[in-house]
Amino acid sequence: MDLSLIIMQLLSGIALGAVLVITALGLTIVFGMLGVVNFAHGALFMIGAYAGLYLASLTGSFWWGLLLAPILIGAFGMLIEFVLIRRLYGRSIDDPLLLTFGLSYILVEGVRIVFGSDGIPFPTPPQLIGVLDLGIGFFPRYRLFVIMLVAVVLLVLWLTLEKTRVGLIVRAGARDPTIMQVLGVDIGRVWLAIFGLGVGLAALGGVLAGPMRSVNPEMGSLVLAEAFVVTVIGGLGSIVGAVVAGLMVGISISMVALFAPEMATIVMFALMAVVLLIRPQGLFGVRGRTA
Amino acid sequence: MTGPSSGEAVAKPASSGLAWLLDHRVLLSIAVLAVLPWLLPSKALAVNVLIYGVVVMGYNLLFGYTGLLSFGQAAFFGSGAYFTGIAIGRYGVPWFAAVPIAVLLSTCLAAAIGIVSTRTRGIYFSMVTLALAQLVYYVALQAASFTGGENGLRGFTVDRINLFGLQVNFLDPINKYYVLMAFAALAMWFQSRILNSPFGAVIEAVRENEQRARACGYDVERSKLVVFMLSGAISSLGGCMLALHLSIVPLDILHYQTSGMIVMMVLLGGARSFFGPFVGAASFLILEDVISLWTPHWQIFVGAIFVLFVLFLPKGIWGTLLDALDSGKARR
Amino acid sequence: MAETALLEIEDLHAWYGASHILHGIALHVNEGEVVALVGRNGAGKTTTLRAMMGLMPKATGRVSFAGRELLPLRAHQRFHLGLAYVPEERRIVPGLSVRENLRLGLVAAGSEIEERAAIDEIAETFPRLKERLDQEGVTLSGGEQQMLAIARALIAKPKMILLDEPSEGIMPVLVEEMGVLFRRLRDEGKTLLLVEQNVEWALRLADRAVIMDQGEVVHQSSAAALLADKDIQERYCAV
Amino acid sequence: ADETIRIGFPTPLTGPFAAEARDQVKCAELAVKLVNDKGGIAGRKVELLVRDDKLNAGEAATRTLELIEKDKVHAVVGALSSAVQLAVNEVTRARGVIYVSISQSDTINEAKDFSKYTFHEALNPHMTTSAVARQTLKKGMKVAHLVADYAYGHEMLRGFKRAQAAIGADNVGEILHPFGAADYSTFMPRLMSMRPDVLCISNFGRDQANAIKQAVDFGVKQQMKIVVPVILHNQRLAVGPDVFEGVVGGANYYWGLETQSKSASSFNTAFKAANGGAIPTDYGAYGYSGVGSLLAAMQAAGGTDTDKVVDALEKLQYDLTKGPQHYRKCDHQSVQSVLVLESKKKSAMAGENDLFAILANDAGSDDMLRSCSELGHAT
Amino acid sequence: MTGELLRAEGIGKRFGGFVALEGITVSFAAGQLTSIIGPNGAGKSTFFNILSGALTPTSGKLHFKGRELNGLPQHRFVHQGISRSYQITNIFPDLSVHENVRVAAQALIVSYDIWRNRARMVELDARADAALDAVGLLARRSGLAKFLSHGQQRALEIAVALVSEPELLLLDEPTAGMGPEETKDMVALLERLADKRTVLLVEHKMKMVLGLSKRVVVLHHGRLLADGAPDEIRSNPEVRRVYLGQSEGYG
Ligand SMILES: Nc1ncnc2c1ncn2[C@@H]1O[C@H](COP(=O)(O)OP(=O)(O)OP(=O)(O)O)[C@@H](O)[C@H]1O
Ligand SMILES: Nc1ncnc2c1ncn2[C@@H]1O[C@H](COP(=O)(O)OP(=O)(O)OP(=O)(O)O)[C@@H](O)[C@H]1O
Ligand SMILES: [Mg+2]
Ligand SMILES: [Mg+2]
Repeated sequence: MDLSLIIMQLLSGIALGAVLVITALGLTIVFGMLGVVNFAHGALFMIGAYAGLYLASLTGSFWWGLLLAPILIGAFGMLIEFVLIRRLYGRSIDDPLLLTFGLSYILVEGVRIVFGSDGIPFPTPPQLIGVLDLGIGFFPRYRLFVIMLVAVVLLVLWLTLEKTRVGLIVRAGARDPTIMQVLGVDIGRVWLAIFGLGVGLAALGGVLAGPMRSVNPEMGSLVLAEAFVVTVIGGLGSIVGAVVAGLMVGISISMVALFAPEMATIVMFALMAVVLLIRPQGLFGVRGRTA
Repeated sequence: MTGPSSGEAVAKPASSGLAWLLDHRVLLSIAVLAVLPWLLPSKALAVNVLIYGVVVMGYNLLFGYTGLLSFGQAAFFGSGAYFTGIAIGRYGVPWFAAVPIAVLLSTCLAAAIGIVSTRTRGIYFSMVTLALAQLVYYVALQAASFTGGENGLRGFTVDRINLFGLQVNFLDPINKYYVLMAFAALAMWFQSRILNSPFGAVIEAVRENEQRARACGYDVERSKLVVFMLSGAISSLGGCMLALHLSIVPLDILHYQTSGMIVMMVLLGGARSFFGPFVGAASFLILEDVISLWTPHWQIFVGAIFVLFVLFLPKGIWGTLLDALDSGKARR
Repeated sequence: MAETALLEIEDLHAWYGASHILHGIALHVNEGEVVALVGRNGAGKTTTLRAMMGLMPKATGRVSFAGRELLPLRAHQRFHLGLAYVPEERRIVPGLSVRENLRLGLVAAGSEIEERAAIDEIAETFPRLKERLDQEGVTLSGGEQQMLAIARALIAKPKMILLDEPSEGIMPVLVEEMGVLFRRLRDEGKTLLLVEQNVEWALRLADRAVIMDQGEVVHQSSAAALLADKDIQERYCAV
Repeated sequence: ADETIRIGFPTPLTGPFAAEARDQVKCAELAVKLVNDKGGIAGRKVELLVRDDKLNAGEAATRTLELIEKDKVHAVVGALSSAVQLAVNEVTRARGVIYVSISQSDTINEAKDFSKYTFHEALNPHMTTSAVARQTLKKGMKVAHLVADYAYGHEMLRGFKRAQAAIGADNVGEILHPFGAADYSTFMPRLMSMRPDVLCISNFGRDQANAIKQAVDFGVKQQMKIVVPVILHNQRLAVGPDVFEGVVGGANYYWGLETQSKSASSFNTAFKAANGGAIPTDYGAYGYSGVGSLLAAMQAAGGTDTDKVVDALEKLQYDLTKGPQHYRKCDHQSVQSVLVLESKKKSAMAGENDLFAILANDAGSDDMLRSCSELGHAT
Repeated sequence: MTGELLRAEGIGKRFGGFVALEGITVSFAAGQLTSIIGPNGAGKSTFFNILSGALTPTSGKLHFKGRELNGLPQHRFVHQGISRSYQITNIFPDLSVHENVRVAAQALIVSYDIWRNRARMVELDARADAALDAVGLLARRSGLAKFLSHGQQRALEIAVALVSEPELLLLDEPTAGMGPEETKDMVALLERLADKRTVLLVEHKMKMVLGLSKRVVVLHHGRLLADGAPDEIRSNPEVRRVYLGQSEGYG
């Protein structure tokens, strides 16, 4: 087993991790800031892929799909928040979880009705077809693009949430909406924005994953489990945690694939079990804030 | 789930009709179950109501009464079924011995998962149970020589059983139903015992306020672990029933979607109500049965009903019904 | 009354679910006045404040503040009219530092107030907080949390402040200082509605007093008169 | 009696194989209709009772129980996945009900799961891999495997390795991937570093589509040929012609066979007539031949008497879609031809249904199968 | 004076770099009411948290009835005979007022028994009602705890601590949030309690503290500032400066 193989493997792990990070991020933001565990996240990821595909074929360009699908589905997410989730704040934390669980059934079946239950091909954008010779091996251009795009999105997101007043409102609003209202914040708008952002990120993940996998109604359910594992390892609500854990999971899967490939799925769960045994609140989670 | 449960926990002196009903909840529940096969469209469905009723009831102990939202109950449902099947098929254990063995082993599994998961709180608990249960799923998938892997466990058909010297044809749906009902009755009696016991009070205290429970002198971690094991034990009994009923153990039984279904059923019936799990299991299964005959898109209806329940009937069918009966009377 | 009433409540009713808590409250607070609202536990004092802030699930009647009708407004809009509230349960936001909790008092006020300067200023008033700016808010001692809650309400310089038992858990020297602070605020033209169980202290501070019982106003008069009333003394002040 | 003949048909109407299932239902209904049009069986009408098994073995077992206990069906045909088929088999076997399975599996033929009442109409992994290997492998070629880590994948791998050994091709490595994985990128660097001439991807459904797609993304096709044991009509549709171009795999049926086979052409014609001109798919054809062979046996037995029908099935010679077939006596496996197909380049496609080129249509014979004794049957 | 009940030896507690308590050595005799006062943030609640096992001290030892308590988990403290009320209300919101107290009473008797019928344990009902009566909440016994007003919840908090009949009762600002009348009742209750058991009381209401206690301990910046009879404390200039101020405390 030579070094170049290990480096290539590492790179595939990072690309895998990048998609995980972007989806887990949406989940963690919505949880951290609204206290909502969004079980429909996977379904929205899937819908994002369909929307991306549909918009790309409508406009004739993948790039429009990439840009518009997250916005459109994000807006749809706001609608979900406004019509359904909003009624549940202040009830037990389980309620939104259960509601979105039911919602995911509706969304998946809805897509089956509209687009059929078969997979649909999602062509790679022509500019990114093929592989790039890295000297030590070939790597798909598209995956390199995904890595870079995710890095940019992360940076922007982090700057807004940690460095601005908006970020403070958002973090506090999650924990105590009542006091935020008393302090003059229209918390409803904050909720809308956060949920929209989370869902938009899910959709972005979906569009990005589209050209790597075939698009089908079930593609979200697997992603959901992975995203959960990543968020839990990273610490629910922690953005840095999601990033670190996403890459960690991607790379471990990839490295395990080298030695015991059939264990690739289990390794994720095993990693989680180990992390939680050592730190029950996740790597970057804050103790006692879990419910 | 949320809000007070009215009149479900400790029965007060039988001053009202409702209180009388609650005092005799086990007997009444059994009476309802006894006529069930004659009310439902098929016997197989009735048996499923029994099985899922027991599984969900066990889960209700954890989720409804203790407030621990686990997404891993499928692990115990499945382990009960697998252990029963393996004991009978591989080791030739007679069925009546296989069931307690399976429950015992499943309780051990629950202890193992519980030790890790009850250390965590809130949503972490949900996620950890989900992940650990998935781990069980993958282990079952990999250990194909024991479990049959993806193909499921087979080869342990119980077709005749000896009931106190009486040879009974277990393939006959009615016989099967009443034999399995005895198990369900046992589970109900056990659950009722737990709820009425001093430990039932501890469970409530832990649900309401862990820190306070600790300051009152309860070992919260240990109590949660015990509940987790009791809940796993009851749910695993449902698994044993499934194995006896179907003569196969499908791998999907361990999948997290089974856990999801269990959660749905408890919600539909009414968390933290005694008979709710059976109502939930019955309504879910009937609904699925009826709608899936009518349209292949049954999931959209199941999803919608689920959403509507969370929004408007968070106490489920049975819980809401009990509330309606109880309204006007002083809450306990 | 010579002055104009800044806050005027008429026939205020409020409910928690089916239980009817307030039965037609009527009271007013004039601009620049300190009014003490006192009464037994469970009398409905907190409920009155919550109704004013828009935190009750159901409230009817008329509440006008600076000429605006409050009840149709949502809670955050009431803040923007210049109404601040210190809740009895303090509501320090978990996961945020003391400094961040203070910043929360400013987030909605827009950019008019310079954050750093405002925090410095308030930290002068509450030196205890100044030492602990970077600690997580909820790990403060009970009294410190109370100060933080008050500081957070004051930082955006509201017109009127609703205080729910501000002296609870505060040590005697500081209660005195708080009294001085409140008087200073009044002198600066702020209006205070003070719910208190430390009745004697509240009456010394206040211009007027309102007594509530079982969701109704049972007595209103000048604070001095109340303080002089033997019967009232007997019932509300002695320990 | 002139009671209708009821045939239970569990199939996954919901879930990832819903499209295949719907094709199966259409084809099964076609088979029933053709018989009813000719007056039924011994004057009795035939009725197909379709039930959604949700691709879940437990659900399938329950539905089958209902079909037997409540609907009193005379026989059961169907199931698409191996696990579901085995579950149905377990229920029918215990109750002595005839079951014609149309799911690919090696297990159901083995003595352990065998039942006198069970017939296997579908291909099995052993047959498909040997046919595909014969077409694609040559002596001295280097072969690598990417295999789904569960029974189906293991069976395919076993078949390939056996064929490979017979041909004299070299095995350079095998990678087991988790069943149902969404990402295969992590296996690619290692596969490429093995430098094989042929890559056999042994998995099913979405796994096949995703694995091929990602292999192509990594430039695998420039270095090696991709071969699959069963090339799936719907997965080819799901990822498009460019990805599948040049991939070779086995199949039970392809509509293009009509130019070579009379029965294929008449099956196509009947299907098109009943379904607005649509073509039948590979999995659809199983529905037709499964129900068709059962009805033919019932015809021969003159009714639904279980033992007589079993007897008739064992003796039956049928040709419904692609040439002569019969059930082997010892394990009830249908002896049939295997098609080897190659996915066409986009530019070479004559129409949207013109997906594959037929490389071979090996006539069925007993020696394509594992021997009866190998399967554990007394001979 | 009866024998020593509790002895703290060099107790210290740090939170990260912050020293909340340092070198607290103090002992309490059985059957006495002692008040612990001190400025906000002095470390009183932290000290209570250590005495009740909710926090483990960073240094020092606790001896209770001659036994060392270090290392015991929190729930064992109650079984040793130490019970506490919280400064910030901490009850079971969705249980009835009665059950709040009843479940606390049960803790000392049985936890894991699943064979007995809890409804038959009538002695618990009697004890719970007695405790509720003592704090004046008997009339609201069957309502849910969360429907009580703030002051009423404070009273419930005390009933919950009281019902386990501890040898050592730790009360952290029991009358905070209570009205004058309720406070009067509470003082009467405390007087009765002090006859029977050892009580440690944290309070800021000085009249009450000085009137009730036999002994007052003053904490300041995590250290012991003074310890003595109420009169000594009242006239201690240091205590006046950091804590009492001019008014000598309201309340
Ligand atoms: N969430 C609630 N649901 C139902 N009833 C409530 C709720 N909160 C308070 N109450 C009831 O409303 C009445 C008034 O409560 P409120 O909190 O306004 O009293 P208060 O005067 O502030 O008392 P305190 O001095 O104890 O804080 C009380 O009888 C209380 O039991
Ligand atoms: N978890 C923690 N992390 C950091 N500092 C803490 C933590 N808990 C308490 N403190 C600090 O320790 C000091 C002592 O707190 P404690 O609650 O014991 O005070 P107290 O004497 O009870 O005050 P009060 O009269 O206001 O209730 C306070 O300054 C507080 O901020
Ligand atoms: Mg109040
Ligand atoms: Mg304190």
